[in-house]
Amino acid sequence: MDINLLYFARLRERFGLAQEQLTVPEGVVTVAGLLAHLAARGDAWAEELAGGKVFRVALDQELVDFSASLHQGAEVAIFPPVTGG
Amino acid sequence: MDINLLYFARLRERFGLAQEQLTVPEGVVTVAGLLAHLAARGDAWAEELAGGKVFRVALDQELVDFSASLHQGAEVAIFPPVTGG
Amino acid sequence: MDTLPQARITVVVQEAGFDLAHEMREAGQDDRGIGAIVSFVGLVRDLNLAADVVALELEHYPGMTEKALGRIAEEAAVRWPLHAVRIVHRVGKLHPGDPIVLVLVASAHRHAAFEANAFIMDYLKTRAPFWKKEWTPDGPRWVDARESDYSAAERWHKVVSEQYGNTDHD
Amino acid sequence: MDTLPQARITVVVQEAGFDLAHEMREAGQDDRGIGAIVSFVGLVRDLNLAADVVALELEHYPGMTEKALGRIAEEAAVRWPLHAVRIVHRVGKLHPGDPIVLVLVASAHRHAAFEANAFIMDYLKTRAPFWKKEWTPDGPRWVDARESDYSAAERWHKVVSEQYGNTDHD
Repeated sequence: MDINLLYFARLRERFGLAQEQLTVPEGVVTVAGLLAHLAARGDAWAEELAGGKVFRVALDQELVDFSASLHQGAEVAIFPPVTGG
Repeated sequence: MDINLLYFARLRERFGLAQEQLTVPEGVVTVAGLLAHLAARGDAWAEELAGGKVFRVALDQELVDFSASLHQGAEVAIFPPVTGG
Repeated sequence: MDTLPQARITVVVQEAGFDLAHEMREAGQDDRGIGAIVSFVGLVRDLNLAADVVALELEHYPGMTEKALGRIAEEAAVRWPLHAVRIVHRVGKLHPGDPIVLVLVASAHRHAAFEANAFIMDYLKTRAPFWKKEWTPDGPRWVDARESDYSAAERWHKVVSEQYGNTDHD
Repeated sequence: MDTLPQARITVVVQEAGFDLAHEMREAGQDDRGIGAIVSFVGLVRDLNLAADVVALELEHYPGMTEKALGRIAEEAAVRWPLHAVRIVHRVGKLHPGDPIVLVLVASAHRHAAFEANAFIMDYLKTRAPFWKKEWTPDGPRWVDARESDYSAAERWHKVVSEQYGNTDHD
């Protein structure tokens, strides 16, 4: 399953990455699974995504909780709590 | 005791009068007393001020209830419920 | 809570229209502590008017009007942490679509600005001496006051703002 | 309740400033059923900023932002009888005193316009993907989200508007 990953704001800077195409490994079917997979990269990825820090996930441009299911071609964005307005 | 009476909107038209100087008779000391005195003029005065119709009174440009005391030189305005904004 | 300057209060009753952009600039003038400006513009609408109404005429009680509006604005500035309040109310002849009233409230906090503005409008509707007359081809008739406006003003006796102290607007 | 036209919803994200008078005209355009227009303007304020902050920079998630704002506006138009909603949110570099966001709500009823505008701002603060970064002479730092903004949005789950149905604004 291939997905398009986007990072914003502080997370974009921490990861040094605004966007990546990712082929999700067999067995990763939810946002939670994807986050665990990314955290396994270590360093900033582990700190930000598995270190008790608060962040949000949008799937196909909708905020979702981590139990949401991924699908082929999904756009998944990970970002800090928003501070607009 | 002399007071300055003002009438606005529908009441001004009903009474055919925007303003009058009035020497209040002995014994009339409150707004309620003044209203009874004016209602005794009959016709529109009785209908509007003693006929169960709703109106407001301002004393020296402050809304008051009918128990308020008059004083020499008071400005007393009688008008319908307001409809601004 | 922030240290507040005295709220700057301006009240105007006029026949002319008003310039919202100008009023916004005046409210924000050199005050970098303002995070939120809420404006209310009331318009003459024709839904409630009978089909034959061609104009609305507003009469007021000169002197008392300015005093009543100023007092309502001051009361709002006591209840909420406001930087500026501007009220412009028109009188004279108006037509459907015309603006009648502008209430503009500036605060550091958005909930304070929203609540104070709604408070001012509710009190203006019940305590400021304005009267509307509808003009029709058959002649004029006075608009009756609405009971709902009085209950809207009443509710402020009970309202406690729980938010404005800690929901700043940057 | 009046028969309502579909609310006219406009959402814009832009670097440029906005013209409030123009937005008001667009909201009121040929719609004589509108009695109340409430506008919210959020400004960059310096009270909450450290003394060394010289500018604010806003980043957003193009595509999702417009979708999220549009959905919030639609949700408001379901909850309250609205004629028009216009949202303009700026991105890029801003300075103290600069306007960041405009939310404009037009309705027949003043309480509907006030409440819907406050609702939109509360949801915008928690659900629209914008992020603020403060620039200082030592470099930039990201602004943290406020818990109070989340509780402000939460309260709308409980709020029931008791007024808008019968407190028209003429």
